[in-house]
Amino acid sequence: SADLAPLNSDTEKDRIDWSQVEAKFGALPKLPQGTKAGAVSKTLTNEYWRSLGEGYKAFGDKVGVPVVYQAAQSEGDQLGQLTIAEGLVTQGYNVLLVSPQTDANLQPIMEQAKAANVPVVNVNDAVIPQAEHYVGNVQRDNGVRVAKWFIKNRPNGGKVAIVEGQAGVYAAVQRTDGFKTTISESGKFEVVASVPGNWDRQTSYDAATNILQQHPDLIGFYANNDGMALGIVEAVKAAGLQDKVAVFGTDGISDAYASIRAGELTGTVDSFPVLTGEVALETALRLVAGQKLPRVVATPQALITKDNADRYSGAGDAVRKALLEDAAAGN
Amino acid sequence: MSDTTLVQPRTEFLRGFSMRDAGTLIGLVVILVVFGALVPGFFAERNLINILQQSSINACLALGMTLVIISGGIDLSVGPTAALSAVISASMLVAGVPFPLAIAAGFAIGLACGLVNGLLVAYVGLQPFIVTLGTLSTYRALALIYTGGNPVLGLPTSFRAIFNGSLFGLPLAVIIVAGVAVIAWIVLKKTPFGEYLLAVGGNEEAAYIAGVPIARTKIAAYMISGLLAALAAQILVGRLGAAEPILGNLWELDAIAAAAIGGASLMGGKGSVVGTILGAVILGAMRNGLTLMNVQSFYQLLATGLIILAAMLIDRVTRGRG
Amino acid sequence: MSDTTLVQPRTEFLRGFSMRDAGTLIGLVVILVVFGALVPGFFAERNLINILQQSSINACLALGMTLVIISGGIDLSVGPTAALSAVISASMLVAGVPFPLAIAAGFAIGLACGLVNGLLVAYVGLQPFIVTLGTLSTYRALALIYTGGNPVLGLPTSFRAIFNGSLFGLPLAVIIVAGVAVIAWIVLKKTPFGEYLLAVGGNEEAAYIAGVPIARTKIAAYMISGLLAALAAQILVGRLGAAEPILGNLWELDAIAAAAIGGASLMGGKGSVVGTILGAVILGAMRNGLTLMNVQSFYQLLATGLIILAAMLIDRVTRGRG
Amino acid sequence: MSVPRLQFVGISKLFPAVRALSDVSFSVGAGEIHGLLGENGAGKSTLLRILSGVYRPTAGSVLIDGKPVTLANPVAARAAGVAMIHQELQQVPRLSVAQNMFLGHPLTRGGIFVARREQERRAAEALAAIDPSIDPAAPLGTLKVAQRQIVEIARALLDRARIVAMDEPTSSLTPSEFERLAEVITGLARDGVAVVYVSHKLDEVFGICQRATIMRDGVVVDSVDLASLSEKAVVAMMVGRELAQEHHNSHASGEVMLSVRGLASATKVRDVSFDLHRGEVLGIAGLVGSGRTELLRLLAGVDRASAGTIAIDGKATRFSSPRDAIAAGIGLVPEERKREGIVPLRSITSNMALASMGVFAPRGVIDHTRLKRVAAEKMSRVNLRPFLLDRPIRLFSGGNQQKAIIGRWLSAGTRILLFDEPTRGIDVGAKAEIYHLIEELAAEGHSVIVVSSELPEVIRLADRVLVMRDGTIAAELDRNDISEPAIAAHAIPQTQTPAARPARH
Ligand SMILES: Nc1ncnc2c1ncn2[C@@H]1O[C@H](COP(=O)(O)OP(=O)(O)OP(=O)(O)O)[C@@H](O)[C@H]1O
Ligand SMILES: Nc1ncnc2c1ncn2[C@@H]1O[C@H](COP(=O)(O)OP(=O)(O)OP(=O)(O)O)[C@@H](O)[C@H]1O
Ligand SMILES: [Mg+2]
Ligand SMILES: [Mg+2]
Repeated sequence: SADLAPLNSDTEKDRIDWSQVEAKFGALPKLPQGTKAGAVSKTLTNEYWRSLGEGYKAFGDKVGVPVVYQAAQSEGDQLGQLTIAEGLVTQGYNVLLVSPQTDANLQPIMEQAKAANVPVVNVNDAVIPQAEHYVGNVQRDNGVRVAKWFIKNRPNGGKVAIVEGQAGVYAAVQRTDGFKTTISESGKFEVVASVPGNWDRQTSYDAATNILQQHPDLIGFYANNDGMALGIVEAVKAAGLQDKVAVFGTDGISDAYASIRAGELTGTVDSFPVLTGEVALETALRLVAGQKLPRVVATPQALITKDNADRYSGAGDAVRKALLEDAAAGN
Repeated sequence: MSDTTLVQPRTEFLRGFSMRDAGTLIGLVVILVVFGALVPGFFAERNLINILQQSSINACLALGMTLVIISGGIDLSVGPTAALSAVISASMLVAGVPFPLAIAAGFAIGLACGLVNGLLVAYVGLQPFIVTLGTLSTYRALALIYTGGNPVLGLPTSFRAIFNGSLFGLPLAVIIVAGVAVIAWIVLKKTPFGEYLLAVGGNEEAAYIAGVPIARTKIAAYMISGLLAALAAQILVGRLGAAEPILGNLWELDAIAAAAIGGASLMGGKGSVVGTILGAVILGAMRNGLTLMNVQSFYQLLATGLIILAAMLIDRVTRGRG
Repeated sequence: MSDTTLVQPRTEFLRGFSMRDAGTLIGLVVILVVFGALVPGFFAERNLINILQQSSINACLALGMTLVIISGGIDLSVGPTAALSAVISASMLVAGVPFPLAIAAGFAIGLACGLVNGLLVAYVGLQPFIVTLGTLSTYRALALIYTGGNPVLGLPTSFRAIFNGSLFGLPLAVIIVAGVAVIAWIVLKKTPFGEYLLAVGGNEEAAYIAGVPIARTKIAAYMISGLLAALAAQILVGRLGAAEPILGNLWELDAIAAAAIGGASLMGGKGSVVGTILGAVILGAMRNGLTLMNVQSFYQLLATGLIILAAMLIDRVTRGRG
Repeated sequence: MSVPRLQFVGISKLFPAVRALSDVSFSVGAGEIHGLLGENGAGKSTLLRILSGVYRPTAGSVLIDGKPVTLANPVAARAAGVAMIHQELQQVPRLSVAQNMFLGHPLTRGGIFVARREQERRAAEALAAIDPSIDPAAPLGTLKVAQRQIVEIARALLDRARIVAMDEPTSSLTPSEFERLAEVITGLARDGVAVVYVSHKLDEVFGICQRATIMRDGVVVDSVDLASLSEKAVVAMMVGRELAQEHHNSHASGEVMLSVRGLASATKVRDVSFDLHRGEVLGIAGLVGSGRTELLRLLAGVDRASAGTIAIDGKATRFSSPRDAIAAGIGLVPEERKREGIVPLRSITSNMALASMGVFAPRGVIDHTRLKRVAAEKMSRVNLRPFLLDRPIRLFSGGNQQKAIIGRWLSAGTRILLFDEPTRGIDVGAKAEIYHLIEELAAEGHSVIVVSSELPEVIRLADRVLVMRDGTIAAELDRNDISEPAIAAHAIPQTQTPAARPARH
């Protein structure tokens, strides 16, 4: 499979929605005795990745598969993450779930794992081009959803601004592009600024302050993650514009929910990391059991606002049910 | 004796504001003029205040960094020190501990972090760079472990008002940092400790022989740096309403850049409070201007790099072979 | 006069492997023993090879860093230099340029990046820390702009084999870096350039009067650092099969840590190739061991910080008041 | 008889691999000026550093007024009433003169602020005794070495100590400055202070000291009454042999090696022209600040000339760095050894070889066998002590460091050697060796320029003397005309302006 085309998780044709997996491939087959799974995360300093780990753990507990979940020491520690992944391969885990720092930094794992006959599932965010299996949401869709909210709820249009994640990171590029393209196509909106926030609250606060100072008539911000969005919220409040400026984040961390409920953050695009983790491990275990799955298993996401926050923030099963309903309804 | 009084004013002035500082000032003016010409509204009062506010945290750290650098050291651990101080103080606030106590605890953490750095440098005799590289990881890890990686939210609004208010139209943070700068200036120029710092960084052996308390001087420098990191943390927490364990990432680089642009020599024995403040404002003005110009992120990064180099070049040219 | 001959053999031995290096070696042994006791399979041949391989890139950078540090400078821009070199060389490969040419181009980029650093330090007289802080952003931005932020993929497999193969059961990367280390050792110990580096970093003024080509020596150090960053980039690209513009993030800190653990003094004039290699292996072994122990990342960060400090302490104790 | 003010009892000091002092005992009475004599490396500085709390003795004790004192650090020593002038200037260039003088125990207002004016006033008072022209508010780094040394001396006077230890306080001073210092020291003695005085200038020691202790290789040879001894006898005790009285021999030929015309620098040197012949030793005399050092720096390519030409063997050359000058066969033995001469962490061998790497590494790699052979040869020629070629140079005494620097040019095959104060801080034995060496070099066809503030030295060595005044050559004296009065007459400005005051930057 060296001739596998480089993966683009957003556009790959060989895909299946998470809600269809059981219908198409049946229940999870019986696993070989002693199956254990290793997972490598990007960082644990962001709630999103910790929640993903909770998902792995929850599903692992459910089916009796131990999961180790390790993370690099900091976001951006590319070689450290590679070291971790290599350690997991040598230690004989049966399947690997990896969320790479970058598109390339875990590439050697693909070969080592192949040699050791260990399937690798690329979970979310950065995309290893050689990945045979990917579980995650459509990054671009994040931005598109927020753009659609603006088009629907701000029919008169206006000025909007984007605060981007780290320069050059796939998720940031895709989300930004999705938002920018969609909102520009509507013709009524103007993206007056698209500046780097480096995934950092303070940087985003400062950037938002400056943008608001220059464009007091701004109607909305879109941020590539929730931490940045929460920084922007503070800047908007400090400028006294909380009633005029809508702020959207991405990820759906608990702080974002709290802020939405408090009426501060307008909304976030939740990509349901816990559920994603469950789906990813299930996918991985199906591969261990020998099933042939499509290359991409798409996981859900939803635009959360004050109106629907409760629907998506209940116990795991309730959310799963809600998302299954969404999937059935086709959004 | 009679001409002393005549010479006095100029000497006194030059002492406070050296040629080197003038070079930094020219750098700042050039940057302001360029952005002023390119960005409409750059000189709006509101925006100038924004620049000051956005520079205040870095300026606060950079002042502490300047003292450490003058003593011949460096403090890479300011960001994690700030984070550790912030999360502990914030969780006390959330738990209902009275403000003064919680803030004092935050400051105490900053001092303690500085003390550890200082002890390792001064008594154990390790290299400052590597000591604070080690504590950079250590303090960050402690902050993460303490919070489990989660931000501390739900701070009382009345607390936030302390560091987030305004006075005479100026943000309180700016006023606080200006006050710190004045104190730092006085400490450096007027007190024995200031002399000791310059002596320890300038010629440690000579300072030792002269009876300067080397270890105490170095430790004090690191403790001040830790304290100011804690202060910066309070300001930031007041502004953002949340204390994150990952707060202060890469702060050390900005602080060092501000100090160096302002004329501090990483070889020790040299540095200026006025210069450091100007250096911090240069960096702040640059970020502000680039954002207002909506420069794309790659090009912003490029501009950041080039402006640091340009600021150093301008400075180099204006002060000649110094 | 008579005891001179007696002292000689020991001196000769000490030249190649100093007391200081022995301290670092003890640090490494302690770490190996601890992990060996805690982690089953730590001493497996496969794992030891892994450690070497995982240390090789950092060792490669750290060797260049050591030379720069000895000359009294520092190079914070190694990561972005590697990234720029990687993406340019990789896109040439993808475009079908013959290997030797593309690799040479990558090396040329590394040399050019080092040259810029060196010129700014040696001729313009700016502080190394701040120069390379500026070029850190600048080179990174150039790499991002050149690629539009995207990784360069689809490198010919035959190219990857060059840096990714094995020889006598050892990864080629390890062998290459070992070769580089030997060359660096010879350069430092046996060539005029090595003496010049030590002299420039030890006392620039005296070196100047003694006819040492100060500027050329410094520039050469930065160029070597750039070249080794480019080599590290080739090794990494060979391993990853892709070149990313954000490759090499935070490499400078690891490289500096390895050099400092190995005995390089950031004040210049002092440093050891053997020590640096040992330092890089200490860091590599530590990461590897912590991972195998399945230590949670916050605690890994904590351990990293503490081990850096411990390594420096062990070293400090073993070499006494040196 | 009353207890001596200061007693050393059985002091020993071991450094790794070196026994610097063994069982040193002698005493100094209140009001006595006690000379401490010995060759380079004899252990004089080490003993005084023990007295001033910088080093701890391996064995033995120091008694003050009969009571043993613990001199754990410089602060304790000061508290015990000891003030010390260190051989190496111990100063912070960026602080002012007054700040340096009060460093470690500043005068304060209310215990919080440094009382600058008061410090400057008191500093000026202390300086006035020796050189009133020094501005106490000036940054110390802008002062010349000699002035910095005076600051160092004045600092010791501030302390009103019971014991003042002076380690070569006059190494950079002129005879007239010494005269004023002598008055100060006698004044101290009159007030009951015990003074320990180290100098290689025997005339000074004989001039002011009543008694002296002579050391050799870390042990006391004897404590003697100077009134009853000749200089020659003292020297014999110091070096352990009789030094032959040497006479000047000229090896100058008529062939011009170096020709300088209208040379000027941006700051100090103006319109200097002279010729230097093969085998000639050319002395340059002048007052401190007359521009001698700067002239040598121009000739050695360290500083750039603003006007004028330098021709070697008749070929005009331009130096843009010392490298060019070295390639042309010129080498400088600088005045400030620690700052401009040595690379402290490197070995004697490395320091020696620094200027001649090309010679030792003909094919890019250093031929260590050859390097060692040459180092051993050159260093035994200059009589390095201790003879440890691989030891970092910073661990050697000042005199031995100087020998390594001279060795540097010997091994570089330099044809024109420029010596700036070649025997500053160097003992009589080594001095004679260096004189002999300079003559040998001349005999071998080298050309030598010697800048010196010690007139006897100039007279001893020079075939011809140029006297500098205010940056230019005021007179040229042939061998037959060289005498102290003749030199002094030309060196001192004709109008009665105060002696060339240093430019400040
Ligand atoms: N820190 C040190 N470590 C090791 N050896 C030392 C140290 N300081 C001095 N020595 C050695 O101790 C001996 C005595 O040196 P010292 O400086 O006391 O001599 P000195 O009589 O003052 O010579 P000079 O006239 O050249 O100043 C020398 O051999 C010197 O190399
Ligand atoms: N590198 C320099 N930069 C600035 N000023 C200098 C420099 N070198 C010398 N000077 C100044 O030039 C003047 C001439 O000093 P120079 O050292 O040449 O005198 P000198 O006759 O050699 O005296 P000395 O015997 O004390 O060395 C002095 O005022 C000195 O301060
Ligand atoms: Mg001495
Ligand atoms: Mg001179």
